[in-house]
Amino acid sequence: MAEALSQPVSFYQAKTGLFSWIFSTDHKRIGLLYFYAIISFFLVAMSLGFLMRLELIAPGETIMDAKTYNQVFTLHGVIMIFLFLIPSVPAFFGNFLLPLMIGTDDVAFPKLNLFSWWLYVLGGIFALLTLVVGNGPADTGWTFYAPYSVKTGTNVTMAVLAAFILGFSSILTGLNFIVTIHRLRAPKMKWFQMPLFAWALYATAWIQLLATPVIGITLLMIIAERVFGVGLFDPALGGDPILYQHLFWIYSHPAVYIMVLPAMGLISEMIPTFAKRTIFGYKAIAYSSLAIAFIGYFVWGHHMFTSGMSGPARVIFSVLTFLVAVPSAIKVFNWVATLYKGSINVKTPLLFSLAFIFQFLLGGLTGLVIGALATDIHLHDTYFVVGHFHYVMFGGAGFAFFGALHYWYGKIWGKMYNESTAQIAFWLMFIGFNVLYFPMLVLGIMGMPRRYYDYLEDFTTLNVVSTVGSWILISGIILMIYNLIVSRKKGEAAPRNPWGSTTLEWQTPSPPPLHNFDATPVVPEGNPYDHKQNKSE
Amino acid sequence: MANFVLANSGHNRDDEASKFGMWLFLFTELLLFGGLFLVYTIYRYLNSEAFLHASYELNVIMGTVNTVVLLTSSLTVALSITALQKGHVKLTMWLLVATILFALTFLVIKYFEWSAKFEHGLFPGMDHYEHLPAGEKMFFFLYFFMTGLHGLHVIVGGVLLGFVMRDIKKKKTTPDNYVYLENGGLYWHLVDIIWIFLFPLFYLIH
Amino acid sequence: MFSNASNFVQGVDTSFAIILGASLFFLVGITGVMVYFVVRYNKNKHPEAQDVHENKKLEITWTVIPTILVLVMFYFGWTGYEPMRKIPEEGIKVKAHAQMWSWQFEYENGKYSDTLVVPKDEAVILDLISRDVVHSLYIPAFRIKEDVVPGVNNKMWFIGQELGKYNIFCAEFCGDLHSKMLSSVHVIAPEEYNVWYNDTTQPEIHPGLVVLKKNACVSCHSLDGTRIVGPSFKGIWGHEVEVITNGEERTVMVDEDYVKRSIYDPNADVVKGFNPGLMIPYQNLVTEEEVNEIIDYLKTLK
Amino acid sequence: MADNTNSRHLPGDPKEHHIVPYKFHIGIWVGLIILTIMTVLVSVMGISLVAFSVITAMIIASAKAVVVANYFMHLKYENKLITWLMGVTLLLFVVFISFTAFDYITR
Ligand code: HEA
Ligand code: HEA
Ligand code: HEC
Ligand code: CUA
Ligand SMILES: [Cu+2]
Repeated sequence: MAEALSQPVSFYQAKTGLFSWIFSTDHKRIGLLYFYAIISFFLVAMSLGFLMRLELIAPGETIMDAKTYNQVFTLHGVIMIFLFLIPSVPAFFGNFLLPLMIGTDDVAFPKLNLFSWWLYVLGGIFALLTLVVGNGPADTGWTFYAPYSVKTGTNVTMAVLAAFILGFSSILTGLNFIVTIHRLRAPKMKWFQMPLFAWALYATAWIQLLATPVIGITLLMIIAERVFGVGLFDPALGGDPILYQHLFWIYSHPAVYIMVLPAMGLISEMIPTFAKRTIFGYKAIAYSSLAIAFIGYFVWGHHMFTSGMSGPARVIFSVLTFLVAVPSAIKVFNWVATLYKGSINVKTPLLFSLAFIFQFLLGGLTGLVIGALATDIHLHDTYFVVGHFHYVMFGGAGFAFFGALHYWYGKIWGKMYNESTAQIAFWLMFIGFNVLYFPMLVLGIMGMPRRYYDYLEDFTTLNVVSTVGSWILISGIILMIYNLIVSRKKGEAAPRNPWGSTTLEWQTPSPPPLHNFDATPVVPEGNPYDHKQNKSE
Repeated sequence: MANFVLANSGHNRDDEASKFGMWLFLFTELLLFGGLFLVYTIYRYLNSEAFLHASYELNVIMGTVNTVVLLTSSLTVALSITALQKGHVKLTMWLLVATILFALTFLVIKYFEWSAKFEHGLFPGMDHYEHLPAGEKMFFFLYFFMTGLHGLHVIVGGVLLGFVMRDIKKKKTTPDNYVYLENGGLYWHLVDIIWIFLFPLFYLIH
Repeated sequence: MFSNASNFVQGVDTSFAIILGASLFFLVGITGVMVYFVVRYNKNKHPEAQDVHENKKLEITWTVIPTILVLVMFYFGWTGYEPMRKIPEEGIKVKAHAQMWSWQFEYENGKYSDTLVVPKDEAVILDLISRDVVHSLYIPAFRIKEDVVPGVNNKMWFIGQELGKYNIFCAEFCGDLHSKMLSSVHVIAPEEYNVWYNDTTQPEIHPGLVVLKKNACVSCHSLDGTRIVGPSFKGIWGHEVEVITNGEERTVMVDEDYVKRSIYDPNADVVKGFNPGLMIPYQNLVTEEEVNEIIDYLKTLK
Repeated sequence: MADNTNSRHLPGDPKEHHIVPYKFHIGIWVGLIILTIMTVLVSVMGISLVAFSVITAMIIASAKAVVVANYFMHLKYENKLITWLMGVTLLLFVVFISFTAFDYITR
């Protein structure tokens, strides 16, 4: 860089004190606020997952009773989806990185951004309050299917209210990103010079904006139904439970792409860096994000193949479901092609990216299995589905998140993590993950239904294997967290661009100064991943 | 530290961005009501007779008057923007006062309508309501839910315009910088548009 | 190659095998290529990267081929599924009653059974009926499943083609004991079935207990004092219980009035420590006569 | 946001702020009122075919909405992008309703 100044004051030092954080309008601080909140919830939900695996280690009651188990998996699902996966990548990485990547100093509406974080916290508090207020946390599953969710005595109202508030937070984040991308790109950055992560966020933001209101109103209806005792979805009072399912999945299917699209964006950033060459098919990846977002709106019915939906509707939803696999396929092929003739530097972020590709592939392909009518009739609501979604959500989006955490660790915290510990943690996690979830796919084919707290003897062996897998996974996760915490103090100072990456966020010091750049960032000409222009190590 | 400002700073004034943001927000509002319209459509399809029958309970005259009131308030907001653009600050204020008065009129009329329904015991939980056939119950519940949510939006819109008036008073919103007024107006028009659909769906099924 | 337990197994398993085959091909292929690239182009072996931006032909190929493939997959999924929707006119009609948390099968001659008994090689048509929440009738061995939605008239059908006993699960989450909502299908020889079907003599049990079983009361109320989700019936007759009426606690005697109210309007007096809303009002489902039989029976449960 | 720096201007933004004359707005309003009266009349005059009246009522309502959006909300004078995105939103809305309705109609 031409005008390298002396190391400027980082955004951490610019202001200090608790209030300088929780009332900050700086996108980097808000991103970090999200990070700490999200990680706390994530740990809670993971511990719940761990408890479920313990309960399932043997048939019959092991460590908790049926009702507790039901509440545990509901809370696990609600936290994982609404409090971890939906906000994780956009609200943390998106907030921190988007303005840096497009070379501006903040998002379009900084105050609104802070407000979204507060809403997130409020929603989280409500979700946790269900533990102590009323008759305990909801026991409906994260899907809140009526009429059970209307009848049960547990505190569904508050859980639903929490989800409603979180939805609002998600909408405002999406709105902010869309306007930011439209208006605040660096003057020379054209649309097709944006990093692919920005493209992914852009596509995601549209889903957040245009799908979330539907769940908002649906949840309000559930609350109204519980409070006024009317029969919106309760057939005893003239309602139709299937209509609820339509409304729920109109949002919740697109929502799965809110979870995975930004994660795919992270992968598109990491792979070219570690392959030391430009990404293959930049435009195809950018367009396929939009395509996934768009087609993703038309397939919600695949969650309802056995619900009593009409035959023709099932057929149409099945075709459309298959079509949504094509843009995902395009992405996968492009990532793999990016490795071709590269000069590959195998570091932890790349390992996580490769694991992402493998696991997302497995998750996506099992998605095809349940997208087909005949097979879904058999596999719906079995452990096969549980396996499918953990593969895409945890093995996919979750692993991308962890990889990105290592990749941008230096940029965010100014220190480098310890590489060899990180790799050990990675292998533990990778092995543990597959031992944990692969047996679930088999269990599903054998016919074990999900949300079962007790199961028949036949299913025991595989459940034990799965539980053991969870222990391996945990040791990996704990090691990873340990490494990241320790490196924060003991790690080496991070240079501006430790990996030789090409996007704008690497042109500024690590961590960046308050207004992001100490000199006007230089937008590379043409493709943003062109390693020929940027040889500095 | 040299505190230099990027040309494309998130801290700069950008009216187009504010308006764009407002439009995006309106899209979400549209889909929020969209969910309710979906429920309405399906239940109307399943219970068309009952909906038809129940709709006779609603007062077309009050509904029509309210439609006219809202349309007129939309006009006054639209005029107020023109007024501010032309620099007629006083006139702007009066037009906004008129708008808020129309909003209140709308709410008062709604209040009378709702209390009439309450007197007939048509609110969920009340006697008459509980004895209605399922389809009619659905109609009344949706009526209360949708017009209630809409009413809430009328209140929010009114308050928003109130804040804009304060801004004009404080000279924060001026003939050169009136994006807040525009955004307040946009919100207000959306409230109007939603009513444009609610009105025939509930009052004019006959 | 496959089992032949029902007439759908072939179709479902064929489409499963086809999709699985294609998926395995891609999984192994892509992972293999990926690992190969990582090894082959490792920076030690291949220090100088070569930029390859795009290749239109390749990209079109890998868009078109998967599109065709997924449509093929869809097609097989569809053909495997189609027969499930073609419910024949003729067949043994059984009403499957799902309720929290048990199954009851009602035959045309009024016979009730808690397992589904069917003759081999005959079409069985199930009417799926729920009074409370959504359940789902799942017979893994037959590859069939359909939700039992209250207020919606769902149906399913099958032909049992191999003698034997197969599991029935409830596959839609329906509350506390969802995982205990099990039953089974017995596919028996037609002659045996006729005997079974025509044997409508009630077993020698108390008529009150028959009512309790038929309405699945016993899936929530035990007869031996254990607590399930509702209070056990053992020894409640003539004793006092603490209930909550309109938010106020009071003590009532379990007598005829109380039992009747508890059945017809269970949420009026909610037994302390239990959840309201779980038990549905049985106003139209249990006759006065039957209530009296229940009471008779409760008296015997000391 | 209200910094004293100059307002940002991107290609595609409307060049000048369009000032709509008072009279024009009033004209629009008269049109809206006429449309309102029309729907009420169609309904109250008792054209009894339910479907017919629903469809006419919806057509008139949509016409009113378009007028409000285009003129009162200045959509016509804004960046075309907003109109396009509005179209996408409405398309999705139509998809939600029509797909769901399709399920019910074909049951
Ligand atoms: C991150 C989240 C995520 C993602 C990305 C996906 C992606 C997909 N999902 Fe998944 N899904 C969930 C999360 C997700 N899902 C969740 C949470 C549930 C359960 C909800 C609940 O009930 O609680 C669920 C349930 C679910 C069901 C309902 C199952 C049931 O309940 O019966 C179905 C059915 O069609 C389905 C299908 C798919 C498909 C086809 C994709 C596709 O997008 C996958 C596309 C990807 C690929 C296919 C891989 C890459 C492709 C190639 C490399 C090309 C080679 C292949 C060919 C094209 C031939 N999913
Ligand atoms: C991102 C999403 C995500 C993630 C990461 C996970 C992670 C895990 N989940 Fe999952 N899960 C869901 C989303 C997710 N889950 C959803 C949406 C459902 C559906 C819910 C429903 O049906 O409604 C579900 C359901 C579900 C089930 C099915 C329940 C049933 O149907 O009966 C099971 C069963 O085994 C399970 C297990 C696990 C396990 C063992 C983990 C493990 O990976 C967790 C391993 C990690 C740890 C155990 C944590 C290690 C950390 C610590 C020990 C903390 C230390 C503490 C401090 C430092 C404070 N989950
Ligand atoms: C889904 C579970 C469920 C089913 C099925 C069910 N009940 Fe109950 N029942 C409960 C619960 C929970 C309570 C306690 C709360 C209450 O009083 O409402 C209860 C309370 C009662 C009581 C009062 C008990 C006491 O100790 O005072 C009686 C009597 C009763 N049920 C009878 C029946 C009969 C008869 C049936 C079948 C026709 C039946 N129940 C079916 C859940 C159920
Ligand atoms: Cu019945 Cu699950
Ligand atoms: Cu889906």
